Amino acid sequence: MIEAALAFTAACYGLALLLDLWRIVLGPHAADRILALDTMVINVIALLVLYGVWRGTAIYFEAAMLVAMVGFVSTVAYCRFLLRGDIIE
Amino acid sequence: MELLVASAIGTMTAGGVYLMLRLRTFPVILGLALLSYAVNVFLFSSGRLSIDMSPILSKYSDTSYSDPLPQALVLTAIVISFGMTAVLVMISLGAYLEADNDEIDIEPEITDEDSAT
Amino acid sequence: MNLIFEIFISGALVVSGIFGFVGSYGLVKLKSTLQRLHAPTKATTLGVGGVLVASMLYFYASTGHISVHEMLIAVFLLLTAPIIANFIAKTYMARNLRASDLPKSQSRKGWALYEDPPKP
Amino acid sequence: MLTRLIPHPLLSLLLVFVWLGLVNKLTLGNLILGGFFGLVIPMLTAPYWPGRPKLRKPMNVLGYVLIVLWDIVVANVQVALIILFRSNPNIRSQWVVVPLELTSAEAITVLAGTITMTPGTVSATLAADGGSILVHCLHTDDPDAVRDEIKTRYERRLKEIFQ
Amino acid sequence: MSHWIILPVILPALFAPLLGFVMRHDIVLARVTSVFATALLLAVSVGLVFMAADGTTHIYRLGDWPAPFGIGLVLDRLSAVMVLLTSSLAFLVLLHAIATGWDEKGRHFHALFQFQLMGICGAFLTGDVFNLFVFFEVLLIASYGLMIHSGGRERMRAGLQYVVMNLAGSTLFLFALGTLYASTGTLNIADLAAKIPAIPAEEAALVRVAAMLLMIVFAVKAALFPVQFWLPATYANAPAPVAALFAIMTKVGAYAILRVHTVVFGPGVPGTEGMIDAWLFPAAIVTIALGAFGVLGARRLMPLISFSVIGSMGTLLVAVAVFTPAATTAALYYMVHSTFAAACLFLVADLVVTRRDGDSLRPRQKTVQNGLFAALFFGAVIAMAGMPPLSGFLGKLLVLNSLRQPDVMVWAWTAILAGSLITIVGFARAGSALFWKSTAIDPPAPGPADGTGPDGVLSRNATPAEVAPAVLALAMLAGLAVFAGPVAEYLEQTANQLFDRAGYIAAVLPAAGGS
Amino acid sequence: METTGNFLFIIALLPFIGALIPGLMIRAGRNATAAFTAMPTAVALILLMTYAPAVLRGEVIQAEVAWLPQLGLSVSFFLDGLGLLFACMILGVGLLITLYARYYLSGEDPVGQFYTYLLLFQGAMLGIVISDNILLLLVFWELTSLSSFLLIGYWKHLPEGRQGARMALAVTGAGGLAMIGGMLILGNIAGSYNLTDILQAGDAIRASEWYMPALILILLGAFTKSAQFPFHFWLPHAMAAPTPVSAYLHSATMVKAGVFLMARMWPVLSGTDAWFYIVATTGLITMVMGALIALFKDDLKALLAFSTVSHLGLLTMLLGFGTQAAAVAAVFHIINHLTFKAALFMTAGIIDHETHTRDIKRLGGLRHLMPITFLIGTIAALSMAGIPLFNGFLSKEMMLEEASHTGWAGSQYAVPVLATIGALLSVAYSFRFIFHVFFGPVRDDYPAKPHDPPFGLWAAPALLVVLVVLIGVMPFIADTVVAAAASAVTGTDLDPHLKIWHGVTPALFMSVAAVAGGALLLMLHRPLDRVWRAAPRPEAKAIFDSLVAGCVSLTRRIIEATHNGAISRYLAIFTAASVLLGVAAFMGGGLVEPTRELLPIPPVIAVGWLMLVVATGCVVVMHHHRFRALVLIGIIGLSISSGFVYLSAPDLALTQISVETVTIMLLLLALHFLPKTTPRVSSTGVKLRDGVIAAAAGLGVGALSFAFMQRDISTISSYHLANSYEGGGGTNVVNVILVDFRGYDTFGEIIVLGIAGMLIYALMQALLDGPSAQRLRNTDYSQDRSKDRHPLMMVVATRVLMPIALLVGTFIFLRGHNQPGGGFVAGLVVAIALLMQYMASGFAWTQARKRIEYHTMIGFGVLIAGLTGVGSWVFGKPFLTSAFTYVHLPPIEEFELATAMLFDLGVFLTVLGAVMLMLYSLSRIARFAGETVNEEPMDYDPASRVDNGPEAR
Ligand code: NA
Ligand code: NA
Repeated sequence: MIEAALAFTAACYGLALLLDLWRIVLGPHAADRILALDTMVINVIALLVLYGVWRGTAIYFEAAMLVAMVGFVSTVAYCRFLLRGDIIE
Repeated sequence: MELLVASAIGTMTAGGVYLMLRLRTFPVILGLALLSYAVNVFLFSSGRLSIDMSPILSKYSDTSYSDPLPQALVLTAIVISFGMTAVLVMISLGAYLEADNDEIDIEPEITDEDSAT
Repeated sequence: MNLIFEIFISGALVVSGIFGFVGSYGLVKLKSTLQRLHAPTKATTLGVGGVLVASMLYFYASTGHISVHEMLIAVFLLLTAPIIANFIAKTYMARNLRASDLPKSQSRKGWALYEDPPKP
Repeated sequence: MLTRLIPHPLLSLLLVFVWLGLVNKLTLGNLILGGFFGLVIPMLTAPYWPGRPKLRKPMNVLGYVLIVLWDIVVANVQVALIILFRSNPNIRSQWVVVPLELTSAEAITVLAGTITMTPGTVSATLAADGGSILVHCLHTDDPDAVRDEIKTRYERRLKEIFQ
Repeated sequence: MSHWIILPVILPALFAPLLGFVMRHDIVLARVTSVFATALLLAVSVGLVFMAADGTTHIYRLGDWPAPFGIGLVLDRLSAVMVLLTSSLAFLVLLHAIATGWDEKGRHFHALFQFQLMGICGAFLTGDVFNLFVFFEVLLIASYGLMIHSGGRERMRAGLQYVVMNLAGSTLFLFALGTLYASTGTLNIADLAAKIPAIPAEEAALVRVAAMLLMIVFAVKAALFPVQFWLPATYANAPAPVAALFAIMTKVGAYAILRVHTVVFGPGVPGTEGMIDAWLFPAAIVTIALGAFGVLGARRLMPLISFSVIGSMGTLLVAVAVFTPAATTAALYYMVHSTFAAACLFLVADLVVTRRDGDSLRPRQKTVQNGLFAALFFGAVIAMAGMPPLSGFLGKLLVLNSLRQPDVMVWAWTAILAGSLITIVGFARAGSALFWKSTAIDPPAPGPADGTGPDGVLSRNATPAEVAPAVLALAMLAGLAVFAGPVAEYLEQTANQLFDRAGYIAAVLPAAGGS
Repeated sequence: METTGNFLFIIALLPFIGALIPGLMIRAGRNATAAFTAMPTAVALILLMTYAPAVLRGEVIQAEVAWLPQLGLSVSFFLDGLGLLFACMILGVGLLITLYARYYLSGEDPVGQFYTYLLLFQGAMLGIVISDNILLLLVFWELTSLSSFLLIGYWKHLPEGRQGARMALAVTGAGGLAMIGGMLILGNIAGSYNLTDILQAGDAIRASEWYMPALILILLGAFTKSAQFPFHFWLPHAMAAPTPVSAYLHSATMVKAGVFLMARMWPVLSGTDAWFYIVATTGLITMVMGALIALFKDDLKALLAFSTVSHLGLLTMLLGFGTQAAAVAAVFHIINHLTFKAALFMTAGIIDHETHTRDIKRLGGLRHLMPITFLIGTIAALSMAGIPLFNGFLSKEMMLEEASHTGWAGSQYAVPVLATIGALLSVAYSFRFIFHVFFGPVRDDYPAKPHDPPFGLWAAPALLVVLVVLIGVMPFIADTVVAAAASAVTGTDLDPHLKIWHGVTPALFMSVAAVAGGALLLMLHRPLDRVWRAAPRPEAKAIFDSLVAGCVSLTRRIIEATHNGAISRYLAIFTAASVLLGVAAFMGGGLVEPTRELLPIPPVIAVGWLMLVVATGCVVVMHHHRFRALVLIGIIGLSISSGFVYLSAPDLALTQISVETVTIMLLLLALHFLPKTTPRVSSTGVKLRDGVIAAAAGLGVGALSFAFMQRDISTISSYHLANSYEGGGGTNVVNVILVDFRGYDTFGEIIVLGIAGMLIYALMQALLDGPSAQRLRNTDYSQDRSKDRHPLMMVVATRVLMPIALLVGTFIFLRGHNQPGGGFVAGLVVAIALLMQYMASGFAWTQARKRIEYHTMIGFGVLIAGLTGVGSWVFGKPFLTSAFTYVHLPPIEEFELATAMLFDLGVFLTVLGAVMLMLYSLSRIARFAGETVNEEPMDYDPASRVDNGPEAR
């Protein structure tokens, strides 16, 4: 059962990633792209955790944690760049 | 899987090379960044691909592991290329600020007079 | 593994998958940027949450230890998602809307995006 | 003295929990280590967090968190339904201006965060003096109701906690 | 195992952070320390040359891990010679930089300088190809810093190009190393040398690609056609003492070709037999031609010298390309010679150009001490163009003499001799314009007290300390000529040792028994 | 009895030592300088004379020390008759020139330099004639080119001097280089570079298939040096030199070097048809042509120069005949030519010195004004004309005699007739020198009032004309010298007897015809001169100049077209070359059959692949929008990191994602100052070219990786897996490799980072000190900015998030040895944590609250890592040998202490320091651009609203 659920969830996230990609490529606004990239990051976090469950290992936790951190930082940075130009003024 | 990795390397290399051949610093930096991604994956793939065999030794099971050496090499390469990219970014900024344009080519300076007769 | 656990885990996974998908679907479907902003920030939070719950349950079920580090990711996302949404919204507004397009602020100063903060 | 040593006790506590979460194993050694980091790191970062937010009723925090979590679940379902089943022309997005009585920066942040995480609303920006908050609402027919709900359901509780 | 071997890396690696991060506000202290560190390095490298002189190949196993699993430093005659060459050159250049005040014109000169030495010495000493890459990067990044030292518009743009070119080169290096590891499973040079000859040609496609890509990588460093384009702009725009130090940088490329393509892919390896020479040789010929053309056609002094460096690299690589001990002996001698010759030229050029309005080869007001500079320039040019009595002539004769195989002789001799002629004519024109024609123009009016005129042109005499490094370099060249016999003997043994693949393998991998 | 040759070293060395004297002596005055400069020459001459008896007896004096045995180059000298003759000439005339120059040079000329150059040149010449090793000979040969370059260009202010010097250098240098080739071949055939050996190997050499190339190359050297047709043109232009130089170089020394070489190589190279036809013909043509041109030169020195060309042709022709008698004649003429030509040059110099002109047309009548000069000049010129009782007559007779019975390609008359014409022209220009300069009416328009010079100036030529007469009258006094030299040339014992009267021979008739014809020609000079001037003829200098100019502009065009500063093209070439050579290499070898089964492709992974590929494509397509490209790069980084997770490389995933983030931060920071879009400038053609190269590179690299991924190989890393825990004390093998097995790599790597940080800082300083600072100040970067700078929400969230991030960094650091993580990633995570704080409240505010010396941090990082490595020396272990132990403190569970962790701490600090220093530098630049420092952590703290009293909405 878990296997099937894992497969289903993975498929969902796979599709989600494609949709995110679609939005990043098409935009039209910079905000859309940033938003879609952030969504992509969050979907990837989910996939990483999912992969850990699938493999039964906690080895990928740090990766997920780190992706979450850098996802936040880079999204803020992209926005700050557009808002203020200098991201660490 | 191998085909995906190989084609990904190829795509990034092609993209990287194309951008590296542009005439402004910024795309060149992007191109070199892409190239460094490509070469990192390439170097990694020299240890062959494996799934769920992370080279973290496990006391409990007698599993096989993926080749750790290329991974270590890639880590080193990533760090180095990070340093290099940072320097490149700064130098290109410097060049831009000095010259007020971010062209990467040097216009040859032709002097009117000949050097010697 | 306990069937109850299997059911809960599978349920959490399926919920997660659905919300994960919906978030991105909304991103594509909705017609304005500000609307799109609602889709992923909300749906993906529960999406990731579902996976994390599944993971915690799974590791508890398979090893007997309570695994809490999944919580950290959840906490982190919960703390950061509003900031991200706020920034993206501002990014959009700053580039596409003028102060006059927005309702008036109901305090002494206008919206921070368009108006300098009061002098201390 | 103690404030210098433990400038933000709640943060310290949070860090101990985070540490235990990171190592994912509750042992004495980890607790000691976590405690150590819980002391040291806030001390190091204290300059960046001047002042200490006063919590009047810390016990109310738990209630607030549970309400918000529940609302988040509900929000997700609602938004999912809107996204999946409502056609675009039928989605009526609105701006909602919420005047604030809260004056603590921490409290305002929590409120804004809560707004973003709950049904169909995103806090888009604050007023330059932090006196009101601009909320974008994905779909509503009654903006005032949305404002009132925010004020009663969240701001009131936060006011109790922080002031 | 002697810790001496790693000192050329550790000394600068420890001094550099001190210089860069602790002494960065005290130029006097930094200078004293830097000179001390470099002198120490020089002393150590002299010791290493003697240590290697008995023909033993010393290995230093880092982390006490056995080869090929850990990284090993290998000290043989070749690496010892290269380290000594580096440190003695560095010493001269450092003195010049301090005497002329170049080191004060930007931040961190001394730290970068030591890091540069560390990278170069590390590259010469390592016995591991990936580690070679790492030290290439160390020396490169330090060289980027030195290249743009003190800034300026042209220098910045040229520095940018230099960085970009080398980043591309480094990327190719990694592609090559990936291919090499993928096809052999090892990175240790001795281990590669043991394994690759066992690969028959029918299975050697990947190894061949690795060998070829490595050659291109090294060729970029060595400024070999068609990847030499970067050099003139870089050297011409670098601060002169840096350009002088860079004289060793091209040699790093040549060294790497010698080390890797002789020991690993050298003669008698079935998989790569004849492949490298087939490309390297004609490329080197063209390089000679381009270098000579550049010397004749250049409009400015610094590019002119840069092109002469390219030409000298062509000559050097022609000798390398035939992969015989005799030719390698010649190449090594020429390498030592051309390093000092190029450095000397750059140092002299610095003295002149800072006293002139730019380095254009047009008659300008004559500088103060025109005669002295002319004499120094004449000496340096004689060396670079390969005319007696300095070592260039002997180097050229050695190279010519070693290239007597009928298939290479005509091309190599024609290129080298014709190249020399063009170079001589080019230099004569340049020197005539710089020093002779200028005498027809009145000397500049006496400048302000510190001798700096408008546009930063110096109008004061060069101090003895400023002239000394160039004179010392000339003396080195003369010494190299006078003591050509003993030097060539050491280098001959060096070349023989280099071609003794079995000996190298046996020394590095005792278990392999040198098979 | 063998005479020891050790003096030869001294003789060879003396001029070079002497060259230092003028530099030391010049303050002592001109006389002292000249006197002391003469000393080494005189001493060398005396030493040489000690050998003369032995040499004239037929002994060969030898001396040798090894120099470069690997090459067969030794410092070996030998002195035989030929060498002795030349050495005497070089030193003897050298002495005279020293004397002459003392009076000739004006007070403004740098005399010291002159004597230095002169002695250098003398040493080089001397070396040529006594070298026993042909490589050594080459050394001296090239030295003559160099030192003559200095001498000819001595008057640097004269364009003719500079051009003449360069021309001489180019022509003789070219010949010298050809000769190097020839000599190396010769040595190769003979198996030795020693002349004594080579002279024995004549038969073998002439029989060798390499004989022709060697002959041609060596002759190129000789002909250029001796100004043989068609290389004769440099010599007249070398006349721009001061007259003492001309007298020395063009009578006795430099130009004779070529002749000497032909004489030296005569036993080896001569005697073949090739030798005869090349050498004799060239000589003959040169003789006639030189003489003809000389007749129409109005410049005294030019006349003498072309006469020199002509006489050199004569000598060359004689040597080319290949007979012993011709060789004897050549040797004799060498002596005679030296005496009269040096005297003539000095005479010309005196005239120039006294009248301030050398133009024959402005002279005449000097017989009365300068009687001594007239006497000297006339005797020398008559000798040159070959008038009996002067030595020139004797050798010319011998030449005509030889010519009279030399056939050329079946013709019996070609050589004799042409030789006679040559002699005739020679008479004509010699007479012209006498009559047009000294005879005729005294004029009143000389540029200066002429009178005889002081004794010092005419002493040297006077001595020479004494010799002219002495030999002319008593030729037997030269017998021994000529015999010794001729024997040396021919390699057989000759005993010629030089006589005035040879009887009535064809030569006598030819001689008479020459004198008569010469006199006639002189009488017809005026009309002939008009014809000559009107006749079109190639001007050698113009041809040479345009040749050089052509070469310069050709090379310049090649160089400037190829090295045009277009790095994009260099890179295109580099990439294309890599691809082509890589493919070529690949094609040359085979590939084993694939041994690995391909792994399956899960759909999600395929999606990841698609993300990466699409993002890459989009970056390429959209790169003109720089910000957009950066967002897309984010996707690529994310995909790769996830891929690493999937492919069992968690450490790589951590590193990749954090590095990528920091890189994007830096790019964003830089992009703030850069243009936000890239203009579209590439033409379609260029894009196509780049596209093709890029596609080829991508295809090549992809195919390469695909090829090896399908094939198994055993690698050394099994050792690392096996020893990581036991030997390295860690279960994360990648980390153990990084900090232990290959810690040295990592050491290098952190140094790269440290340098990067430092360099960026240095660059920032340089920029802010330079003109960019102005630009930064004048550019307004604050357009279109939103007004909230440090939004409240971000600031508050960071207060919690940053400590958490720091904790995560610490965690990743501590467990890196056993689980994914390590010092590097930890450093980046902490940097990212600090970055959050900077983004929230600004860099300057954050810095002001807590000053962290990032420089010091890097320094400490590198030092800690380095000293950790050095620490193992204490235990007698190599650099970076690690140690670890497990510690057990009772209430706490066991934990590990490892030196590798200390090393990793060095890594951590360096990484953190470097990243922060980069951020610091960029933020400094921003502040220069007008960024202000905020006082408060956030734009506005709403808490202060309360202080402001009740709100008024
Ligand atoms: Na690393
Ligand atoms: Na160890």
